[in-house]
Amino acid sequence: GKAPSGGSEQSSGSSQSGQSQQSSAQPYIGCAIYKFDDTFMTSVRDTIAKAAEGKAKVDIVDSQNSQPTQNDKVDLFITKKVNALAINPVDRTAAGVLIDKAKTANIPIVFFNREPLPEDMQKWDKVYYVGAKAEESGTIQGQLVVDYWKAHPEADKNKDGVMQYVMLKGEPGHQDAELRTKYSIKAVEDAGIKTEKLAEDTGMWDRVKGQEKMAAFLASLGDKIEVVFANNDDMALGAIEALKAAGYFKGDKYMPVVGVDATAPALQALEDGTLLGTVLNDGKNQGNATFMLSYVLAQGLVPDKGNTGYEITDGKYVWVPYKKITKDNINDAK
Amino acid sequence: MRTENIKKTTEFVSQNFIYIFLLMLIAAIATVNPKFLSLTTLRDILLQSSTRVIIAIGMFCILLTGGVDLGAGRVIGLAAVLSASMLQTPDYARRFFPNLPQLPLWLPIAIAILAGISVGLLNGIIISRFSVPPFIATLGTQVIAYGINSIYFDLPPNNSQPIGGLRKDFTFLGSGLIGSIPIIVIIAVIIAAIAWVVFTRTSFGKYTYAIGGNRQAAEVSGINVKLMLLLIYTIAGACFGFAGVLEAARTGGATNNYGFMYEFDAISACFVGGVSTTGGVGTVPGVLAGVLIFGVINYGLTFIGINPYWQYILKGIVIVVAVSIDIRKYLAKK
Amino acid sequence: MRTENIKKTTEFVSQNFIYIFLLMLIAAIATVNPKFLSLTTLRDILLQSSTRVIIAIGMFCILLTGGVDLGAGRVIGLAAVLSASMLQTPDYARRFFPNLPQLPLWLPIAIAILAGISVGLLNGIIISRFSVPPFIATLGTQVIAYGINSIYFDLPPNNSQPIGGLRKDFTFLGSGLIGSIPIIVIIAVIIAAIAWVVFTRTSFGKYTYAIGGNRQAAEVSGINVKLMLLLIYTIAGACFGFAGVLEAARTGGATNNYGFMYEFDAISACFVGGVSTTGGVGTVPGVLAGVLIFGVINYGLTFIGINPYWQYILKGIVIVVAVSIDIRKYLAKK
Amino acid sequence: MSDEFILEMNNISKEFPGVKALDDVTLKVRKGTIHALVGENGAGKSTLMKCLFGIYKPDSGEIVLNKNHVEINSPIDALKLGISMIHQELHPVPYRNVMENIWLGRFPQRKYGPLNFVDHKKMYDDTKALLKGLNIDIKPNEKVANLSVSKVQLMEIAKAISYDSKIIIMDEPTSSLTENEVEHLFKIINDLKKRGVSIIYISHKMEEILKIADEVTIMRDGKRIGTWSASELNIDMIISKMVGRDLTNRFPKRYNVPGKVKMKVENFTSSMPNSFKNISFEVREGEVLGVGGLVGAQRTELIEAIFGLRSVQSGEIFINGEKVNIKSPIDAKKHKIALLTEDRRLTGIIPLMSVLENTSIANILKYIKPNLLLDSKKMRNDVTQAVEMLRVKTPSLNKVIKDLSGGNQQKVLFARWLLTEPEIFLLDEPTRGIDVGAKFEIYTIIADLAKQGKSIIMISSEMPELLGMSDRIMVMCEGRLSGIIDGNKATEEEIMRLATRFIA
Ligand SMILES: Nc1ncnc2c1ncn2[C@@H]1O[C@H](COP(=O)(O)OP(=O)(O)OP(=O)(O)O)[C@@H](O)[C@H]1O
Ligand SMILES: Nc1ncnc2c1ncn2[C@@H]1O[C@H](COP(=O)(O)OP(=O)(O)OP(=O)(O)O)[C@@H](O)[C@H]1O
Ligand SMILES: [Mg+2]
Ligand SMILES: [Mg+2]
Repeated sequence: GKAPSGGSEQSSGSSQSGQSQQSSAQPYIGCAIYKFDDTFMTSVRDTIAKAAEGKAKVDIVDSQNSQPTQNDKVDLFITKKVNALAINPVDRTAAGVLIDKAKTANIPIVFFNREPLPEDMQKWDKVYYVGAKAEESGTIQGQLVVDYWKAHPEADKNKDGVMQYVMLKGEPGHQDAELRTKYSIKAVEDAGIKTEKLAEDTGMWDRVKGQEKMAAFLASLGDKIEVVFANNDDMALGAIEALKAAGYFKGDKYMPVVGVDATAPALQALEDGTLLGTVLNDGKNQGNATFMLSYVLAQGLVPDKGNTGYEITDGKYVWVPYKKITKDNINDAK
Repeated sequence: MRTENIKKTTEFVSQNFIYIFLLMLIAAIATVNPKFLSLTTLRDILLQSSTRVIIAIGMFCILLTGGVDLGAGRVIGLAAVLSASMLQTPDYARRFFPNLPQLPLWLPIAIAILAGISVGLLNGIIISRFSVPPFIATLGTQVIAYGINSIYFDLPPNNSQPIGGLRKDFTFLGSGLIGSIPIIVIIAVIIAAIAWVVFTRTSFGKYTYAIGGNRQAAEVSGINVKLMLLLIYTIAGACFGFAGVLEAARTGGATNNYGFMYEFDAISACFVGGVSTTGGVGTVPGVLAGVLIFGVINYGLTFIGINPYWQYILKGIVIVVAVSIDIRKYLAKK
Repeated sequence: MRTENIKKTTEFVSQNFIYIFLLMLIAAIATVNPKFLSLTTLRDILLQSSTRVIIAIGMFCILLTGGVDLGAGRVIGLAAVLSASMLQTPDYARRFFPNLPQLPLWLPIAIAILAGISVGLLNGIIISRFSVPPFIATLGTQVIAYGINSIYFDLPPNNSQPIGGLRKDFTFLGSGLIGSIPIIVIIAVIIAAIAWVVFTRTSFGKYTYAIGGNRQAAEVSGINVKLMLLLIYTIAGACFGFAGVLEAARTGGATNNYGFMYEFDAISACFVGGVSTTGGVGTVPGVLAGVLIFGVINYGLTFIGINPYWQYILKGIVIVVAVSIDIRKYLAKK
Repeated sequence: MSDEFILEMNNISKEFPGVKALDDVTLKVRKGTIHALVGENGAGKSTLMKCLFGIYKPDSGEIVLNKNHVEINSPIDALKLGISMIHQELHPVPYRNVMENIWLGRFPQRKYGPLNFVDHKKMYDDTKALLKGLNIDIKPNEKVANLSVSKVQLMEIAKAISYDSKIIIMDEPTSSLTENEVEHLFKIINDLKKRGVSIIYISHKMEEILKIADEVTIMRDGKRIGTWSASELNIDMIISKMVGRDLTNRFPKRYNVPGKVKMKVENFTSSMPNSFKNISFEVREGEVLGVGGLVGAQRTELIEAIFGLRSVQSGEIFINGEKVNIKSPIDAKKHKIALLTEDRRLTGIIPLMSVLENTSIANILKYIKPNLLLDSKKMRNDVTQAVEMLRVKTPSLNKVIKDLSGGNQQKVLFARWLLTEPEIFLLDEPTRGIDVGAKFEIYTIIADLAKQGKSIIMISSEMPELLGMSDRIMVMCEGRLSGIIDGNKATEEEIMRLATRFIA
């Protein structure tokens, strides 16, 4: 069987020798992930690795959350003459330079999970994108809260008709953090609900910090808080720990908390009734679509629904939408 | 008479600046929001500072010898993941070890601490036996510890998913109360008290000061410096391991990213608390004050709702100002 | 005669271990995949090492004095964001300054370097004027620099979105070639050459060694130590600022997260290259070898397809082993 | 004298990269005797003792203690075997107090149940008793960083004695002590001898050797020249055996013709409360002004203040009649003042830099060529000259200075300041730890400098040196100037009288 001590074998395909297969029958794909210890991207890369088994050789590398490092890795792939690139950019704006590099070397390139700017996508015809619209995760969070708010009039604790919320942001400047923050609130307001931001602070995507910041919010704002938005599940779960310590989720003391990612512990929290909802980024389909697109491209073909299994919009985009996950549809995320 | 008093006061202030600074900080925050002066706030800050105290004390031992441990954070992450992976409730859906029987609570904790001890021992050997400077030795082992932790964390079926669903008896350690005092605070106080006794009352403590103050002096006085260093790094490793366990218990989960950069918080706290950067000088109460200063800043700035970016700037200024005033007392009066 | 030769060889190996180690590493990787020995590979590695060389040289100056700069990475990020924000193409949709006229190329670059110089100067003042230990001083200014950068990056209309759409003349600096040699490599070589001359042939260089070797002796010898420290931190700041500019040019974009943790790469490279952790010892060629060792490891391990987590472990082992062997030459023979 | 050898070090050899520090050296020490070890700087005395104390491991040879062959691999072993050592380079832990320094490694313990704690009270009392018994005036809980060099040395002596060892190695124990303190130390040593303790005594002060030693082993260039009973020897014999040639004069002939006043110091008062007060004096061209006094008399503070290293509350300096403002060594150098500091390790050598760089560092700006680079050829030439003139013993100019023997390091520092071509030379204990041969060389240089019209201010705690070299002697006591006397007419008694003038 699989030797666990070998870690996750990221170089999959027929040959485990790890190299120099590119000229033989199997196409060779270079794949760069923005950051290896990102929970969601881990499931995407696992899917890619699995999908590639027996079909192609895929080298998956870690960009360590640094765009310059990713550029270095792409240079390396080009030197190694991969047949296609599958890139999960660290910064969406950096895609332009990567496309230039790929174009010069004439290697088709598939971006996934983080959407490059439309003008960059237009630079070349062998550029594709697989993923969701980043804003959408925020929008769905907002909708989750709107649904709750409308169904539970008591959620407006001070009865002023305004939603008083606190926001736990991811790392400052991280594009997902900014977009989720912005679009979650936008969705609430678009639904005609007024909002008031009581506090906002950065939890650095981190469960520990989420918990600590929430404790401070609770101490200073107390019962004024009506909703907790967290840019991801880890921070949401941290916040829930802090809320529990302050007596929430016992009896009828409740606080709506929403996150993003649908991680395993988050699903558990949904079942427990502590987490109101989360947003599933469909890692399986993203991974599969990414692989299929790059696999087809690596063979020198033009991808279409027939050879990839996915609808291709505008000749460049495969949309794998986010899904709203609540207690009712947990199984969709398992 | 009068000038005598003024001189004595000045002397007192300069010797105890760091404690006075802590009080000033609290006063400043309380001026902005008087609610800051409350028992909940106190409890929250103590709670959040508890694991940090344990880490800072481990770091303190090392800094006293004139060394440093840049791997503390990664050891914390390793211990958190190890303990959490073996302490999930039997009915949790995504268990790390699906078929693991219910282990006695102490066993996974012991294993996690043992992992900390192993890394500490390895550091100790590299530093004392091979004379590698601590900065670079721990930088090396840090990367190794993270690599190992990530491989473990990535084992199927977990595949790098955050570990959740921890047993109640375990999380009780992190969030339970005895009377109205959090257990974790009591643990931290006990460890600090032990450290205080060790460093003021025992040969071990005084030898540590001597090694940092003048290693050659220690050597020619018949102290087994290499053995001492080995012990000190190992003890520190145990502290870090234990802190990792408590972080998992406190947040009810763990990922391989836990503890990232914690060493810097610990080092900063020690230095702000008057530990010398070259070793041989520092006290346990000083370290506690250092930890609390950061605890108060982190909590207090969020409490009064300061924008996270400004928090960074204020934090930086506080570090620099506090140390630059505190350092006066050591400067040779020329 | 024979033993004499053996002795000489041993002496030579021990004095030049780090260069030999570099060759051994290359040989080892080439054994696994002979294609590693190619001009493209060489160019890739040099390219990827270029900004690192510039950063490492800035760090080298500081390490020589017995100091350290933990803020290098954040300065790089600041300079990258500053320069990129002012060097976008006029027709780019999401410009940082929508109405900024086309500036001459040198101006934003100069502003970014000036920002680096300012932080360096601030460090220098805090360290030399207020005697704050460099570790803690730069830890403080680092947080401040990051805070300021984040605030700038968050300015509307940018709102923390990655900055892209950089001008061709700017990105040319990062990815253009002169003949077949990347411009950025040429820049790095020139800077290294200047540093080499400064540290072997000028009084400034000798003074720096003297300050690191024995600060008090340097003072008594009539060296203006405070002024020197001020200059050195400022020069290092300029190096970091320039490196930040090049990183932006090379990747065609920037975020406030650029440069994060780069200081550790630089410090590690210096230490592996034989710079003493206490100051006063080290050479520019040694630093170059240190940077290249990491360059070869990073590139080479990916090249032969080693799992990223195993890369961490190998990297840690390499650091420890290289330093522990290299350090032998300084150890007093018992 | 007992015939029984308590210690035999047989055929010890030790090689460092590039230097054969010990070449087949044998040393035999009798029980209850004082065995002096003498030799020029770099002869290998300290190295031999470090081999005995387990700091170095000899390449070959054996150590026999009480007729038993022993392996000494670390100071721990040595201490266990009843050997203790006062180190040439002092090793205090600066931020801890005196008692912790003395009992380091063997604190008195007190049991509380299963726990072992340090017994602070016993430690304090023991320290007090120890220091009192030795008549040393230091407080047990004083922080060591606040002690003067001589107090630290006294503390180290007390520490070495407190081990109750059978053999005590004293590697230049008197290098920072005044005559009084030396006398006192000799009393202590004689007491120890009576109790059957053997002492290995290293010193460059020949008078001390003859006064106290029973036997003398002379070394040269890492080899043993021989061992003699002290009664068979006189100073000239020792010197000729250790230098390998005759050295008839201890001090060079002086032809000093002091000229006009070069520097005038008026009303110098330190900004520190217990330091020097109201010091006024002058020094002429071509004059050697000796500065005598007990340790703690604030002589170092005074000349460091003149050099701009310490701040003053009031006072003025005139050079060539003009008032000058010296706030830092940089200013001092501009006015052609040089300072050879008291503590060569702390404020002198840059350990890991080469002899070449150490010699040239204070003068390096002179070698900047128009293209901003250094003229290394000229620099090397100048350094070579200076180093040869002072007969520095080093394998090459590229050797790092920390590998040189203490005395040779001192000579390099002397060379450093000579290269700056000073007109006023402040020397703080310039011959501390220097062998007689080199001393003569340094004295010759000082005399030469004076002859060239340079002004020299020389602090010294060695009476013969003060008397032999000074045109005038200024004596300080408790931070005050207690008198200036003519060098040719001065006597030891008069200096001592002045040095204790204000002591109640
Ligand atoms: N750690 C070392 N590494 C290399 N060479 C050394 C080392 N220690 C001493 N030496 C060399 O060994 C020789 C003997 O030195 P040692 O210190 O024993 O001389 P010494 O007789 O004590 O002189 P001094 O009277 O000046 O103290 C010298 O040439 C010195 O340069
Ligand atoms: N760094 C210091 N901090 C506090 N006190 C000091 C310090 N250095 C010296 N002293 C005090 O100043 C006094 C003078 O000591 P010092 O050794 O400088 O005297 P000196 O007359 O210059 O002696 P020497 O003959 O050795 O040059 C001592 O009593 C000591 O307690
Ligand atoms: Mg010696
Ligand atoms: Mg003195």
